[in-house]
Amino acid sequence: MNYFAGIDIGSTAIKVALVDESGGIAGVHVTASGSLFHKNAKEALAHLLKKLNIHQDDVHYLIATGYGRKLFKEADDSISEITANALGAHEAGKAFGGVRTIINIGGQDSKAIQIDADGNVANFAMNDKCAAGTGRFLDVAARNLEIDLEELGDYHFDSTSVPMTINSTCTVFAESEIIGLLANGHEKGSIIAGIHYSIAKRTVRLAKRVGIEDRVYFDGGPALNKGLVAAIEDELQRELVVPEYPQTTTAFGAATLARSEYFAEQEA
Amino acid sequence: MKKNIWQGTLLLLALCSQSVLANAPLWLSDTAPNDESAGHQHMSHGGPVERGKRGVFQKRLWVRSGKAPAEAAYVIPEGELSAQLIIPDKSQAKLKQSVKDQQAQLVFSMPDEGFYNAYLTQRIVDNNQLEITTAKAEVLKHSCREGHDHVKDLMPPNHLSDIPLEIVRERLPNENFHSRVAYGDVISFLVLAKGEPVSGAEVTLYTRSGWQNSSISDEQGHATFTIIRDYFPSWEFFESRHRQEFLAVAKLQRDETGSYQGESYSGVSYVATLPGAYFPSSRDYQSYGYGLSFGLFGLTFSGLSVYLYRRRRIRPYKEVRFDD
Amino acid sequence: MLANIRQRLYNADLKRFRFWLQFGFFVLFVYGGYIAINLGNSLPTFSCGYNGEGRGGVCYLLPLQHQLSGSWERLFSWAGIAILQGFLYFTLWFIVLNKAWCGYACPLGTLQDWISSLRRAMGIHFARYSEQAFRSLTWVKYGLLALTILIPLAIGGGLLPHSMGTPFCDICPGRMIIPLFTGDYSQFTIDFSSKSSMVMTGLGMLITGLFFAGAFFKKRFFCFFCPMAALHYLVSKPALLKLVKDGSKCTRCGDCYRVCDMEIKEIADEVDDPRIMKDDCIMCLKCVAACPEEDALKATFVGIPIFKATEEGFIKRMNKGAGSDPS
Amino acid sequence: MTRPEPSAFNQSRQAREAESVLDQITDRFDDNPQGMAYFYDLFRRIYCHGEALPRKGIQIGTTCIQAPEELIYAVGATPIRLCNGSYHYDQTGGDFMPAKSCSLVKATLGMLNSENPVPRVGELDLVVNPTTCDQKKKASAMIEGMGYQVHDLELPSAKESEESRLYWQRTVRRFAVQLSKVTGKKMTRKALKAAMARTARAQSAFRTMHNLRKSSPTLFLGKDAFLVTNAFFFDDLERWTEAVETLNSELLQRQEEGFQAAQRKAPRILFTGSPPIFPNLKLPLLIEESGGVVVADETCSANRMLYDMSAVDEWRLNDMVDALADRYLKPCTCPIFTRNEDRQRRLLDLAESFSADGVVYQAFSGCQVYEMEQRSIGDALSAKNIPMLYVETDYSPDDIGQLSTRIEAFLESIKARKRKRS
Repeated sequence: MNYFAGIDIGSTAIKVALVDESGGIAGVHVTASGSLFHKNAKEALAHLLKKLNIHQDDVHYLIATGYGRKLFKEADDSISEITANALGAHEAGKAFGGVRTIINIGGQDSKAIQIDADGNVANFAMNDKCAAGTGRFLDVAARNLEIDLEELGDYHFDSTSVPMTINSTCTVFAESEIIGLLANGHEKGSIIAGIHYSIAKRTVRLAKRVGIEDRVYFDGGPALNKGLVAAIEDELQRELVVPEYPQTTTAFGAATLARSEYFAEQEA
Repeated sequence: MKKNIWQGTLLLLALCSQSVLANAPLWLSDTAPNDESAGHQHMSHGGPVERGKRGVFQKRLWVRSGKAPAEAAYVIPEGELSAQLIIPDKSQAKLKQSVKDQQAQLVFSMPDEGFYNAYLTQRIVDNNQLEITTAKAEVLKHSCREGHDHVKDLMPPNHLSDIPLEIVRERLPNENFHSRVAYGDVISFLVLAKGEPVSGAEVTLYTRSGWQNSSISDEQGHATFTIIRDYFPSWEFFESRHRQEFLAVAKLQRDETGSYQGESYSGVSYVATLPGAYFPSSRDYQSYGYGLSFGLFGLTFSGLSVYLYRRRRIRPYKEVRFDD
Repeated sequence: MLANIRQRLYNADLKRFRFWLQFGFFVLFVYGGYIAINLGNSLPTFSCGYNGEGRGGVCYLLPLQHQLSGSWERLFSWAGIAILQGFLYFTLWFIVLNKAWCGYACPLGTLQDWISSLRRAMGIHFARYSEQAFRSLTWVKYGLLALTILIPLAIGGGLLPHSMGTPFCDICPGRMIIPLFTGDYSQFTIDFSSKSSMVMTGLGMLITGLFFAGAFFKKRFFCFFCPMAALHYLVSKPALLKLVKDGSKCTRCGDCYRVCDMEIKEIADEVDDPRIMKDDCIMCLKCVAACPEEDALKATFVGIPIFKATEEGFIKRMNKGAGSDPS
Repeated sequence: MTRPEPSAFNQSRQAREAESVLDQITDRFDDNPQGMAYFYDLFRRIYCHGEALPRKGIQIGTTCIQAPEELIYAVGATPIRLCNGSYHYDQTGGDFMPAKSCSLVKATLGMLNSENPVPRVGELDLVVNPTTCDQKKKASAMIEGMGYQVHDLELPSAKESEESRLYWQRTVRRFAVQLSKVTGKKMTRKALKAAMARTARAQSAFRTMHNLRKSSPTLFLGKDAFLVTNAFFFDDLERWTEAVETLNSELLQRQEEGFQAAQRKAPRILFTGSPPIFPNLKLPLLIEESGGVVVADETCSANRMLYDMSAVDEWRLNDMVDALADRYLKPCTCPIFTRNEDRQRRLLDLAESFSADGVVYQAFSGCQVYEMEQRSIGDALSAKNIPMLYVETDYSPDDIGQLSTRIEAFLESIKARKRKRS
């Protein structure tokens, strides 16, 4: 059996995806990037192969993407995560009847991508340097509120009162603003909802810049956060398509490309 | 037919004709006797014409007698008459003679560009003198629509070699269809007998008002005159295209004996007449002095104003200008 | 091979070429008559009819005014045909060279160029109109054209004295100046024979004076008011010689505007309409020579480019100016 | 080439910045043209070892391309363009300008303000500051505060109208007078004509190089082209021209040999927006490292500075000076002008004639006019379906990771387009 791997070495997490000849997902794995990109990446891949007990040599083509892609010399090739994400979303989106717009919120950036019918990037926009409206922003918020990242969603829906408005877009200032709100005895739920809405607002502005077409696909770690999804859907006034493994879409895209590249080479 | 009419009227006019014959030669004028007949005419380069079928020019000439073109009478000539016409290509053509309200007229059409010569020759015996008078008119047909390329070839004057005595006006230096005889011009006549230049003929020039001057034709048959100014209107009424007729008369007495229509004669007096038109000279009303001074004024005025404008722009407004 | 010739053509030194061509035309129109050249009397350029022997043809405006001054009933009969015929000949002549008649053939225009080069030699700066002045003055030629046609018509109707038969010729400096070159100064007079002719000839002499001063300070001073130019523009559509501009290539650097004797701003600023020849244009093609953008400006004859802007040619020409000792 | 021992000066941040960029330019790419050696060496000497170039006459600093250099040469002085690209000076200049303002202006101020700046500008008898964007307008007072004599070259804010044209002509004439005052030399026709001829020669050399970039496959990379035009800022005019002419002859030879400086399918990029000024060649380098190639540009550090040539009808002083004025105003596509269709047309023409696959639009954060024009330009390009990547950045290297992602994604999308078309 032949397998093809895509590895997305992101700022916060390393995602590995494995597809078989048919292009179906064989398995995925996610670990924290930590400080040693390269080492962790190799371990993550090894770990996944071990779990699925696939031999190293059955993986015929490996494409790296994400910020760490250049460092990962083991890869046969590397592409930018934007293209990879587009491909992944295109593939995964077929199940939902095809998608043309992608919103991706990563560890330290957020992107909006518009793709054409064959999954090629038509247009894309990216947040500028600062981490506002990214995964990192949620981390910080969660830490301040002394709750787990996973709980954010639940709090969002538990909140009885109207969402607070978080005015400051900068992560650092937002931090102090949140603390201030806590001090004034506001309930966590409404604060968290406020945070979600402030992120949603920024993300939607980004999406509008590239132009929104029929179904909107939402991936990246934060897509696991139901509260945020709800907030974005509310801002966008559309339903979002959220995949089963939102974190690994990019890696999956890389893997899909790896597969097609492999067959292309076979033909040549 | 026409002849009979003239014969008929002959008696009526016997008296006056006597006097006419005595000292007033016949000549052909294109000045209409009255406004009624002038009405049909319009000015062309060759004087007044009427327009016939398809715009072809018609020239009408009146038989007149008398010296000063201003007063000369419109008459019906007596005696034996013959009329001839040469057209620009030097061939002969017929012309119409008629009498209309007591005036003898010659009419011919001028289809082609150039000079037409009309002749009316009269023979009369009077106390055994045979008088042969040839009234001639030289008429120009020209319209600018025909262009001006052909002018040069058509300029030289024509004449007939069977005319007893004929006057030919010689051309002015580089004369063309547009040039006009003006005050101060010197015009020269050539006197021909049967086409040959004759000397000793007495040629007299009558200007419109009757002023006259005579000279005798030289060996080559030339006689020259200077046209004088005899048109003195006040400025408002001055007309630079004012057209006047002059009349040139040549006389030659020969002692030839013979008989004509049964009457014998002991001498023949040949008479030839030729009218012409002359105009005010441009020198009378055009001024170089004023022209140049106007021009210079325009030049200096505009030049100076530009200069001053530039100086003004440099000084008060501190406009930067480089002088090199 | 052909491309090679083309390239040489495009890099040509227009200045010199134009000078000699203008000179040739000047001789043709002012002295041509002496060697029996006669191009008829419907020429779309100032080959002055008052220049007796020498003229190689006659400026169309003279016969036009002459014909129009005929009586009205005649205008609507055979004379009308004659006028149409004359106009047809005029148009046929015109469409060959288009307004290049002004820039290359017109003796009066050439004379003005010579006067300006005198000015240049004297180191005096040329004058320019302000934009407002330009916009308002550019209508004068149409006014003059209207008068040139209406006054003779009025005469035909007996509304005006016959002595105004050729109103434009009366005030056209060409009437005085061009015969001068064949030694005929008889036009330098004022005609006192009637009020109207006195006024017209007086005006004529004033304008002649103005002409010399104007042409000295302003390039092509008179062309700006020339009714012939206006008449040209009215029939310029079918012309075979054309001035074409490709706006997409244009950088609006204004080099063409800078060298334009007629101060036509559109040549630099218009980028949408390829038909760039304006009513004041004299088609001297200096703009094409001064354009550094490949293909941005070109002169075409029945569609075939005969002279077009090339970078190489521009650099050659301008450096000729820049390299050589200042003159 | 032999590299001398790093001097004590070489330890300074500015020099290290320059060093690393130069190494990147020279070492990360194979087969750089031989003709470039002159320029590599020049930049090492000037930027890394802080050598001072010998200059003719007094030196006159210019903060923008709008200052007519022919006039400066005509009075026997030498123009030096003060626009600076180093992050180090960007930071030191931060004291003068608000944090969010344009790096270029900040860097220029920083350089002028520092003790012994590099490149060694030496004694400046006059600083000409065309009043283009707000930040440069305000800068002139600050430069004066540093003890320089500043001449404000008043630029109209619209260039279409005849009034503004005349206004600018007046400004330039006044500038010429000021120059003769400063140098004590009269502006003569001969001198100006000669100066114009020299610049024209340099320009035609540039144009040749420019046109050589039309050929596909590419003959040489954009980073080298930028280095060449950057050298024009401070290098001796004649020497620069000769160097470019030798480079051109080499490139012509390459053309005959059918040489390829980049992959045949490499996306051809048209670069526009804020000027890449050494050592800030961040974006062009990123593009070409990720497999793209910059085939043309529309920036005031290259094309806009050298492309347009002036025509004169009558070679007299008045006409020459006015002609120069026109050449520096009329064709300028700087976004500070109220209307700027010219820039769109210029970009479209460049994209077409250089068969560019995409446009990269750099805007220095704080350079509002470029930021504002981004949208209209983008629309104009997409109407002709040319993709554009708008990048807002500054001199700081910290966004390189993120930029490389964007640029690679952009190049990948272009490749995908091309594949789809074929």
